[in-house]
Amino acid sequence: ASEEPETTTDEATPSEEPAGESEDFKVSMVTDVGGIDDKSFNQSAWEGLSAFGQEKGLEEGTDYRYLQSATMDDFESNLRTLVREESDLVWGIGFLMEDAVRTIAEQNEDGQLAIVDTVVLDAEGNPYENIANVTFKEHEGSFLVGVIAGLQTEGNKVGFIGGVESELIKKFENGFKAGVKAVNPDAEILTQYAESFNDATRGQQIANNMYGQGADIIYHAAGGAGNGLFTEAINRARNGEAVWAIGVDRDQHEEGLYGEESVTLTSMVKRVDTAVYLVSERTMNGDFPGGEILEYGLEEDAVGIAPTTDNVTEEALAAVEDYKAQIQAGEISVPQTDDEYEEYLSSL
Amino acid sequence: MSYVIEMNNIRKEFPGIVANDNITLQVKKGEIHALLGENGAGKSTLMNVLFGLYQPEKGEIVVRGDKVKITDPNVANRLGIGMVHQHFMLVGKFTVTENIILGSEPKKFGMVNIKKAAKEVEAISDRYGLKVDPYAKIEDISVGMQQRVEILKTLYRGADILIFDEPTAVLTPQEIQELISIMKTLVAEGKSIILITHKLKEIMSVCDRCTVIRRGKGIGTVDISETDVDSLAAMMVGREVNFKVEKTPAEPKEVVLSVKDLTVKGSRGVNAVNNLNIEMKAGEIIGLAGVEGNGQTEFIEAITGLRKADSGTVTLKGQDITNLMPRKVTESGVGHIPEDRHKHGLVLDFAIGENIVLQTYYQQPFSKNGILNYPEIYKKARHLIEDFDVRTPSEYTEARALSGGNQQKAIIAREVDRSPDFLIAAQPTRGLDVGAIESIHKRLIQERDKGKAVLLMSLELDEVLNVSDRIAVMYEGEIVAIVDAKSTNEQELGLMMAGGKKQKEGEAQ
Amino acid sequence: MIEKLLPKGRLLSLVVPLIAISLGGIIGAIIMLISGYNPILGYSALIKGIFGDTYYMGETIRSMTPLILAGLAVAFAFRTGLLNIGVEGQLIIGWLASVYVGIALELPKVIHLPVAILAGALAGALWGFIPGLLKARFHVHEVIVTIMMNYIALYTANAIIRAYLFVPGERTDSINETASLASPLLQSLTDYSRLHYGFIVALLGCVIMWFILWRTSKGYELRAVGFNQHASQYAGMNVGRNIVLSMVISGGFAGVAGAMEGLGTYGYMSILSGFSGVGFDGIAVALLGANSAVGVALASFLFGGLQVGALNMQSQAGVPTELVDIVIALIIFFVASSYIIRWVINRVKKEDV
Amino acid sequence: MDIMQILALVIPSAIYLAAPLILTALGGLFSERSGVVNIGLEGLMVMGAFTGIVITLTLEGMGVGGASTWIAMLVAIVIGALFSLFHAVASISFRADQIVSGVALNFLAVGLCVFLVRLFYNKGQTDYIQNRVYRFDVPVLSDIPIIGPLFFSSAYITSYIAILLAVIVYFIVFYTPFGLRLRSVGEHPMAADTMGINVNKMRYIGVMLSGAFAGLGGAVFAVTFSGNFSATTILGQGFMALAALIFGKWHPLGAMGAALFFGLAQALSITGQQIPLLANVPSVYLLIAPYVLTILALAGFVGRAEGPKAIGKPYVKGSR
Ligand SMILES: Nc1ncnc2c1ncn2[C@@H]1O[C@H](COP(=O)(O)OP(=O)(O)OP(=O)(O)O)[C@@H](O)[C@H]1O
Ligand SMILES: Nc1ncnc2c1ncn2[C@@H]1O[C@H](COP(=O)(O)OP(=O)(O)OP(=O)(O)O)[C@@H](O)[C@H]1O
Ligand SMILES: [Mg+2]
Ligand SMILES: [Mg+2]
Repeated sequence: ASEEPETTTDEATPSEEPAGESEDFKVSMVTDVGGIDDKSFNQSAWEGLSAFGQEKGLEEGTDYRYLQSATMDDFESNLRTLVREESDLVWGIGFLMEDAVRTIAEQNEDGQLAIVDTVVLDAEGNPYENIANVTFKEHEGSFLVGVIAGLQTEGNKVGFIGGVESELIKKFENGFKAGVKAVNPDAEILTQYAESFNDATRGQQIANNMYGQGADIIYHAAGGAGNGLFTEAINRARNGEAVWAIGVDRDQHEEGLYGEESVTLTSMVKRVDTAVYLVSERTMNGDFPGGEILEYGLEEDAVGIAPTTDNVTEEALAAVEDYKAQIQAGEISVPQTDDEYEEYLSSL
Repeated sequence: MSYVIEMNNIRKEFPGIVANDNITLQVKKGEIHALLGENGAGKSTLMNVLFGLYQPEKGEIVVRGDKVKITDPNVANRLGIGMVHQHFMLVGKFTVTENIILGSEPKKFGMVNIKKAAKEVEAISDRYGLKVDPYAKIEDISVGMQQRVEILKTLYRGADILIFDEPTAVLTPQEIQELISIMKTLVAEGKSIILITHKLKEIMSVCDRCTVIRRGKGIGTVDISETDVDSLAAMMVGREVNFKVEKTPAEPKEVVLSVKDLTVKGSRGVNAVNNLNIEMKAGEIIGLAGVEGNGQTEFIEAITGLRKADSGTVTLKGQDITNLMPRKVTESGVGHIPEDRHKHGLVLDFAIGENIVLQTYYQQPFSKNGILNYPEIYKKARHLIEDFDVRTPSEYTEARALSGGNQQKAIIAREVDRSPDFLIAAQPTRGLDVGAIESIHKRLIQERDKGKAVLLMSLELDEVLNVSDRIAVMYEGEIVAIVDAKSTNEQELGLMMAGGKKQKEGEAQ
Repeated sequence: MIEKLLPKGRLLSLVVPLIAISLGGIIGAIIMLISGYNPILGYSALIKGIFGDTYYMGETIRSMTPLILAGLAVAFAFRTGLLNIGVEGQLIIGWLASVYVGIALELPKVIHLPVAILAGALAGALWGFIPGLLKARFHVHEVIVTIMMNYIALYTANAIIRAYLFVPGERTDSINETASLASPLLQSLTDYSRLHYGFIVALLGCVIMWFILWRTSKGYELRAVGFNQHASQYAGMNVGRNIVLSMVISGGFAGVAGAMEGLGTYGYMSILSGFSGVGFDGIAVALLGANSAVGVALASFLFGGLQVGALNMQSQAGVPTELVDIVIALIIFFVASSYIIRWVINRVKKEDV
Repeated sequence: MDIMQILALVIPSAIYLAAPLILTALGGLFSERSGVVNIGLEGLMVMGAFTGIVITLTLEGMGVGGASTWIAMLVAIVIGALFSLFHAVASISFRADQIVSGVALNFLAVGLCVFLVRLFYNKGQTDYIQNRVYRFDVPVLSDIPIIGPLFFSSAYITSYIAILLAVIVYFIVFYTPFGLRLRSVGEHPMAADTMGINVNKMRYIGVMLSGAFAGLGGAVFAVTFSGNFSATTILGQGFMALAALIFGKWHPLGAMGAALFFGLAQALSITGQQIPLLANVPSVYLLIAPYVLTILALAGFVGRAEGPKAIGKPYVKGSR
């Protein structure tokens, strides 16, 4: 079976690499406990890896594959299994894998690892030569959906629901708030964390409170707890209330569907797939970005708004394009932390 | 054939034991038929077979001339067989009526028609003079009352063959008299009764015939009119039994325990013991007589630290032990054979050996620096098992697996062995056969003769009269009389227990 | 041969669990077959993932470590008639406390490490003390209180980490080397598994539990209270105090389980977005091990082994790890139903005769 | 926010949060009243949630539309009852320790459901259902001042069903022959046996009813709140239901009250973070408040809870 894809592989390989190497190329990933169908970054990463594999004519299960972690305990074992199978590139998906990736990288200096959403540093604060660090400018994407929210809110009140508070989720929050304020300085922004990425009822109750207080658009970065946001928004929309939800990570149009319509205003997509694809391709071409800290943002189309834009006004779409250009041009520096946000506010 | 019940050649095995080995029992219509045998002889087992709780390995059952298979209690009920079990089969949280109608409830719109049921219960209870409150909760009524509920259960179902398994073991003399008259009414109506009891006098007074079994085997059936107590006992045990308790007159010495103005609240918040005063001396057995529920239990619990005394003092050999923790009470020299051996007396899941050190496990030589010394514990156990003739496969056997009589012997061994100055024996022979009773009485007297004070609480007037030196009668939380055991009799005691004579008379010394 | 040995009961109590395990495995195989996986491939991968090489064995033992202690915690309380569903919370608090001591103190290893473990034990004990006290004092059912205490532990630990111990990566700093159970030696012996010295602590835990229960007079009391509170009170034991003590010791074991994670496997504590699950597995481990020290150790091996092996089964045979959960459930089912297995064995024996 | 606004947020959400807990606790009540401990409520809810979602998705695929969720809930009742046989057979017929078999059931439920999701959909969690149970304002009643907005507005019909069922269960358990027999079996099985009641049959019924109710509880949770099924859809709700059952002293209305109390406490803790007065209170205090409140309530006024007497012990004919 291993000979079969040989020809296609050769054709598909754009580079001048010797055929032998690409044929042997193995890439794999370890998912977080969510698994490859978490409708979030694990799924997206696997989509990227699958697309890469298929395009390069690799065989699923042998040349490109994933291992799922049942608990946090499994990260290290899984990473290790893959490194020991001589995978040419092993992905750890999610910042929770930071320590596991570090350990494995230290134990296997020949191994090539990549991690998503965080930067792995050694004791001296330097990156490891055998780890590629892939991060995203979620704040930039969040800024854009903030712009939409700021423009489309009718009551001048919007909300943000976070999962469990962390540096990463703060990027979503502050980017979003900055976007809202950029277009609508008077808008009030409610924020609350669900203290869970799973509990839909908490998400729903928070959304209920926010909508109840007059917020009409809520953005979430809360994983499964965010399901509750859509539940609440649909309930209210069906009763004739004009409320919206903004999805995260991928196009969450589906979650918002009720009948023919969707309460999903738009979503902030984070193209983990793109990043995974790009880095895998570089590695296959012999250009493993070990020791680098890659930041994917608007530039690479790795963050942005979802393709489904049915519910977004023309005006808002235009504004999004405008701000996108400004950010890319460096005219706006989108805040990531609370402090940066304060600074940003005072600069407005 | 005038037999209503014939159990022919019944065999019932339990793992490792043949409980019923080819037993035959024939009961005539309208008679009271006694079933007699030592503890563990197989009486309850035989009756459970008749009632459909157990399936026999062999043998046939004929009811009113028809051969039947009694596969479960429902079948028994349909055949008109009702059973009052040795251990009551009552749900404590249910009312009298609920217990009676359980399983065949009158309905109205799919709901239990409790009103109608209660009326019926009242009607039956009036008819047989049972006097129960249909709405009372089982856990709130006396044991005697509970037994009437058991009887009502069978009558409600229209039973005309009634099995009574040791019904009198837990009753007061008055209640026994009432039960006997109830049984006579039932028989007069044409019902038949099988009565299991260890009390030979009862058999002599109410039964028509008696079947005796020993170690699972049928010994024979005799007409009561043609036999007497001694030959019944001999038939049952296989040897002569000495009923007269052998003892010398007491030689009371110094006061060991003195109780002054003791007042104790019962579980329901009212005073169960009221200003009680008593003194007990070394070298005597004081019998505590009284109708159940007159504060005897609370009195004993207060002495032993299991219940808080509200006022008054308890002094043991000059030391105030009022409201001490149970451990301190024990350590100051009180032994206690508890009324309920399964609840208080034993940890049934522990080995007999472990139960033997239930109060002393933390002391030398059983423990040293908090570490148990098992060899010592089991050595002690072996010693006591032999000394007190506890029949158990070994000292490692779980207490649960012993018969009631042997469990009781183990408890007595434990309490007596600690050599307490003051020994409380609460209902020490309840439910035991004559052989076991004999040996327990001997032990109590031995303790007295060693110069200990013994408090014997019993509902059994016979026992109180035979074993005690003085008898204290308790009524409504007070000691209403203290009499010399030799100079009183059952009638007089019964009267005092019913509150008949308030003034203290016949006080010894 | 078996005929001769069976009546002795000892062999039977060994044979029954083996039959139960086999039955669980067989049904698991049938499920694999039905759903299109190759059971032989699956199980050989599973077994290789447990015993396959030193690395896997190291991982199995590592994953057993907290399971044993969590199992001991549940079993200990059970012996006194208490159902401690709060092992999870006690573990979290123990984890936090041990990591805190590991970070905050600077001591020589011989002192620091025991102190850190002890801190975990004390914190877990405190978490067990509360439901114990409420049970003894107010007769509040320990099941509810321990469930509630789990959530309180989770949120409190997260808040404390955020407020006082936070470093980037959503976690605390790493503990000082002097408080670490990690062992380069063990790691190198097991081909870089995360095996740490915690397994010694866990085995010691088994011995301690056995010793307390069966060799001390306090253990005698605890067991007596577990079986019959009335008789214990009659015998002069303080029932309430024993209930509290039992929960405290139980919580202590759970806290040490947390310390094993904090000082051994991880070396820090993360902000938890949910329960670790070890505490709940502990319930199964304890009951599977019949609440005895040896039983808990064996059950942990079964549990830990299967969970570690499941990863290999996934990666080599493609069988989802959930299958192992199913097999574990079935094994527990059959072990618990050993009455019926014994019954069948007796039947078979009778027919042979 | 003024007080009315807060109440209007908190009380309706307390009521709707309580629904799955009430249903599941009622299930636990049937089982435990018959003498069988049911720590497997969690697993039964998982099964219910799984069934609710999978059936809804399937029916939607067949074009059934709005009725899908309701049919799915009915199917979840049946599947829950069937699945509970695992616990029943082990603990009643095979005399397994009831806690052990409940724990086994929890493991089995999560493992099996996720395994089946993988088998059916080739992924670890399902898609979202399109038809859910939605909130509505009860006609007429919701217009009553004060009471209307609090108790009859933005309510789920499932909440009213749950409350109604609690009342019905109360009548069944305390006023019907079935209830009397069920309780007798949990209190004193041997007594029940001598009265011709088939103890094991009653216990099977009790456990299967617990499966039915917990299955419904899980399904209600899934089709109202989460909208899809994954391994983390049911996380501890079954244990909370068990707590509600004990808190409510094994009484249907007590369990309902306890579930409502939990709902209220959680709603307050979440809403509390939006109340300006409490804005400066560290959020952890509000997060743990529901659990601390429960413990205080138990210690303060509820106190001793005694379960059915014979609970936890398999019934063996003739043993004592
Ligand atoms: N459930 C049981 N399991 C095993 N053996 C039993 C069981 N019940 C009774 N036996 C055995 O059957 C024998 C007869 O017991 P049974 O209860 O019928 O005695 P009994 O004559 O009623 O005694 P008692 O006078 O104390 O009531 C016992 O010795 C015991 O060995
Ligand atoms: N559950 C049991 N398992 C094993 N043996 C039992 C069991 N129950 C009773 N036995 C056996 O039954 C015998 C007699 O028991 P039984 O309880 O009838 O004695 P007893 O003296 O009548 O007690 P009690 O006074 O409590 O009625 C004992 O020898 C004991 O070995
Ligand atoms: Mg007996
Ligand atoms: Mg008997």
